[in-house]
Amino acid sequence: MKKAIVILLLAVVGWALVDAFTHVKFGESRLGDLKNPNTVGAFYLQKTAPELSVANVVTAIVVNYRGFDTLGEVTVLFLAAAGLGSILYRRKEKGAHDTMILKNSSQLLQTGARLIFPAILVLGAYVFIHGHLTPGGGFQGGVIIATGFLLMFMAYKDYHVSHNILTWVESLAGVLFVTVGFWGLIFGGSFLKNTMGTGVLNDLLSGGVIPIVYIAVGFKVAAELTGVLETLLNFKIKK
Amino acid sequence: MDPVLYNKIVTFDIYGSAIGLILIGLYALLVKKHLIKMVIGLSIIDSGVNLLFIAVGFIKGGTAPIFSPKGIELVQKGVTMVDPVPQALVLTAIVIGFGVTAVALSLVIRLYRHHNTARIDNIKSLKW
Amino acid sequence: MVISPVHYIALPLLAAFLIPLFSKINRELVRIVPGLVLAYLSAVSVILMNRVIQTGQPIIETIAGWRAPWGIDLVFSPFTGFLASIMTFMALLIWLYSYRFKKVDHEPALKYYILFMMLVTGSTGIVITGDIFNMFVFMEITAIASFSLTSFYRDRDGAEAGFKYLLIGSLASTFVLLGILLLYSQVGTLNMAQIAERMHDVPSGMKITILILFATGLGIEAEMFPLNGWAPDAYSQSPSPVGSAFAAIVVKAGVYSLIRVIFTLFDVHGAYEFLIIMGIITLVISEFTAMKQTNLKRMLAYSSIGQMGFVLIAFGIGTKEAVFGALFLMFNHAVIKSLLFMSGSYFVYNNTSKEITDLSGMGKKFPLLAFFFAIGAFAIVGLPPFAGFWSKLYILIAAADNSLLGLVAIILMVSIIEIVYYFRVVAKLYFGKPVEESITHKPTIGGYISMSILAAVIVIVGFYPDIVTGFLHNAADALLDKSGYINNVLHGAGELVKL
Amino acid sequence: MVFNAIFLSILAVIIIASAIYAVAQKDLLYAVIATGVISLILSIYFFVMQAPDVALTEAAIGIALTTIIFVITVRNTSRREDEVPVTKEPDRGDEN
Repeated sequence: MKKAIVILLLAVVGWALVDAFTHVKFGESRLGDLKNPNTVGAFYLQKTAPELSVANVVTAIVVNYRGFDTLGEVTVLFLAAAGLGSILYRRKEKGAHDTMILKNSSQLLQTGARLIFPAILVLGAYVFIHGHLTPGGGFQGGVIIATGFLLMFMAYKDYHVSHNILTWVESLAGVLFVTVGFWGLIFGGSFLKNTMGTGVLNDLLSGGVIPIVYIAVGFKVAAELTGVLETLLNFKIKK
Repeated sequence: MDPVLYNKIVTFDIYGSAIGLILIGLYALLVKKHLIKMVIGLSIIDSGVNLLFIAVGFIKGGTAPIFSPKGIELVQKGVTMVDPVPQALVLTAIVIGFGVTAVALSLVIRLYRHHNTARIDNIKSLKW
Repeated sequence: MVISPVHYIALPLLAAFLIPLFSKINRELVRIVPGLVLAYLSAVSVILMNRVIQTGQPIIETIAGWRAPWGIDLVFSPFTGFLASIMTFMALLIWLYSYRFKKVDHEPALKYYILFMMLVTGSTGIVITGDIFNMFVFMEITAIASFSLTSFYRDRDGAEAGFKYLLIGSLASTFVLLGILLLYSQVGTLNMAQIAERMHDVPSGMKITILILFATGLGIEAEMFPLNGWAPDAYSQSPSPVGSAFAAIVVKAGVYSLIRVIFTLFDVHGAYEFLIIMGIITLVISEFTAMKQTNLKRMLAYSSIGQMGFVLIAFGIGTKEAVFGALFLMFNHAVIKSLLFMSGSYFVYNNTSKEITDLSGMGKKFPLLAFFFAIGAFAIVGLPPFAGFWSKLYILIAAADNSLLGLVAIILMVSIIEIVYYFRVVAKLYFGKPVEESITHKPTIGGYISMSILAAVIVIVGFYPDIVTGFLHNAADALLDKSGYINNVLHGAGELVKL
Repeated sequence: MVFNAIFLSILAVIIIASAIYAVAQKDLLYAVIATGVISLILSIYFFVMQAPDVALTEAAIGIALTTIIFVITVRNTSRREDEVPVTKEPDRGDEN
C-alpha cells in the first residue's frame, strides 16, 4: 500500500520534472548577447579576464562575484565538523586512543603511504595555489590534502594529527577569509571587495585577493575534513 | 549521424540519468527502512540535481570557462564558453551536500549506539 | 568603519572561527563572546533601523563591489530590517537564558555556542539577502546548525528527532535547489529583484512548477501542513533554549522566505488563495492535535505550528491591514512563544517524559515562573490587555473587511480550542495537587532577566501597541511595494553612509 | 559523433544501473561502492560537459571522501540491510 502511494508520487514528480525540462533545451545557449550582457553568465564571461585578470571564470565567480556564498559554504563545512563533534562527543579518559583500524597494515602500504603522502600534500597545495589559473582551487586542494591524511590514518594505527594544530589552522584560515572581507569593507567600501592590483592574466600573482582567499579556503577545508575523518575514525562502537 | 537524432540521444542520456537518479534516490528515501540506505538515497538525489545544474549550463560546442592565452583568441574569434554560473553553484552544492551527509552519518552512528540497530522499524520511539 | 548590514553575518562568523582559539585562553570566553557579538548586533539593529526609518530608503549593500544584478546584495528595508532586528534581540535574550542553563562538558559547550550563533546568523542571512542562491546557502547553514542542535543531548530521542529533521530538511533544500535551477534557466539571473522584473516573460506552466517546488521546499521550513512532521519532535527533543530559538528565529526565517517568494518573485494567480487554504488546514489540524497532547513541549510545538498557519492566512488575505496583522502576529509569536518555552521548560527540567500532569501544583513552588507562563498563555490565546490580542484583532478586522466571514468563524472557533488547552495547563499549574517527588531546578538569574523582559514587552505592547505599530506599518508597506523593491535594488543609490 | 552518442548512452546505463544496485543491494558495503561508481560517472559527465572544476570536486569529494565516510559508518554499524533485530541490551555508555 505504502509502496503504491510512493510510486504514484514518484510518477507525479517524474512527470513534472520531465515536463519542466522539455522546455529547457539541452545544449542551447541561454547566455544572451555576450557583447552587451543581459544575464549574469554573459557578464562574468565578459568582465572576468579584462577586469579581474583571472583566467578561471568559475574561480572568479566562486571567490569574487559570489564570494559571499563561498564564505557561507566554508561555514557549512565548519558547522558540519562542529555538529559531528558534538553528536559523536564522548568523555575521554586521558591518553586513550582507540582507532577503528585495529592492527597496523602491511609493510607495503606503510612504505607506500610514507612515500606518497608528501606528494599528495604538494599536489593539494599546487591545486589551491593555482586555483585562479587552472581547474581546481581551495576546495579541491583541501580535499586532496585531507585524502593524504586519510591514507596515513589507514596505514598507521596510531598516526595522529595534533588536534591543537588543526584548530589553529582552521581558525586562522577562517579569520583570514573574514579579514580579507573586512579589509574590502574598510578600504573599498564593500565587503570582500578586491582592493589589490589584479596583475596580468595567467600570471601566478594575478587576481588580487582571489588567490589569498583560495589559499585560506584550502587550508580551512583541509583542516576541517581531516578533523571530520579523525572524529569518525576514532569513534568506535563496542561490538 | 543525423544531428537531430544525436541531439535527442544526448538529451535523453543526460536528462534521463539526472531525473532517473532523483527518482531512484527519492524511492530509497521514502521506502527503505535502513538508515544508511536513506542517507544513500539522499546523496543519490544530490548527484541527480548537480548533474541537472551542469546540463542546464552546458552549451553545445562551448569550451570550459577558463582563459588560456590561446583561449582568449578563440573567444575573440567567436567560440563560446559554457555558462560558468551553474558550475560555481554546483561547487557550493557539492560541498554543502557533503556536510549534510557527514552530519547524517554521525547521527546514524549515534542511533546505532543507542538502539543496536539501524533499521527504523526497530527504532521508532518517536512517531514517524 | 561603516556600520552596515553585512555585520550581521561577517561578525558572528569571525567570532565563530575565533571561539576555539579563545577557549584556549579562558574557557568562560566561549560563553561570553557570543553574547557580546549578539549585543553588538542588537546595537547595529537599532542604528540601522533608525537610519532606514528616518531616510525612508532601504539600505542596499553590495558585496565584493559588484552592483545588484551582478553580485550578491543585502537588502535592509523596513520589512527585512524589522525581522532581522527582532531575530537579533530574541537571540540575545535566548543567549542570556541559555547561559549556564545546564551543566555540560567544555567541548559540547563550545560547539553549542558556535552552532547557536550560526543558527541566528543563518536565519538573519535568509532575511536580509537579496540573492536567491545566497538565501539557499543561508538556509543550509541554519539547517545544519538546527540538526546538530536538535540532537545536542545525544540521547536516543534527540538523535532520532535530529535524523528525522535532517531527512525532511535535506529534501526541502533539494526542492529549493531544483526551483532555483529552473528559475535560473528561465531568467538567467539569481538576483531576486531582477527575477521579479523578468518573471512575466516566463511561461505560466513553468512558473507554476517552480512555485510548487519553492512552496514545498520552503513550506517545510515554515512548518506548513502536511510538511511539518519534523517540528514537534525537534521542538520537544532539543535543548529548551534551542526550542525557543526555533519558535522565535528559525520559523520566522522560513515564513519570510515563503512570503518573499510568493509576494515579490511570483505574480501567479491563486497563490494567495493557496496560502489561505494551506494556512487554514495547518491551523485547524495543528490546534486539534495540540489539544490532544499530553507532553508540554509537543503541545507548545503544535501551538507554534498553528500560529504559523494563522500567519500564512493573514498573509494570504494580502491587503495592507492583513499583512500588518501578520507581521504583528510574527512579532508577538516570537516574544510570547519564547516566554512559554523558557518558563515551561523549567517545569519539566529534569523530567524526560515532560508530561503536562507533572506540572500539577507547580504554581505554588515557583510562583514567578508560573506567573510568566500564565502571562504567555493569556497573551497567545489573544486575551486583552496582552500583546496577542491586538494582532488577532487586526487580522480578524482585515478578514471581515474582505468579507471572508467563514474565515472569521474558523479563527474564532480555533481560538476557543486554544483557550481550552492553554487554560487546562494554567489551571493545573495553580489548582493542581502538588506532585512531591518531581525534581525541579531553580532558574538562573539570566533566565529570570530574559523572561522578565519578555513578559514586560508583552504587557507594555498590550497597553501601548503604538510602540511597534509604526515599524509594522513601514514593514507592511515595504513588503507590498514590489516595484519599489525592484527599483531600489536595481536602480537605487546603494551608497553606504559613513558613521 | 556516433562514438560520443554511444559513449554517453553507456555512461547513462551504468549510472542508472549502479543507482538501482545501490538501492536494491542488501549488503551495504557493496551499495556504498555503487554510490562511489555513481560519483565516478558523474565526474566523467562533468568533464564531458566542460566543467573541469566541478569534475575535480566531484572526484575528490564524491568518490573519495563520501565513500570513505560511508564505509566508516557501515563498519561502525551493521553491514546487512536486513539485519536480524538484536536483543542485546543497547549500549548506553556515555550518555550525558
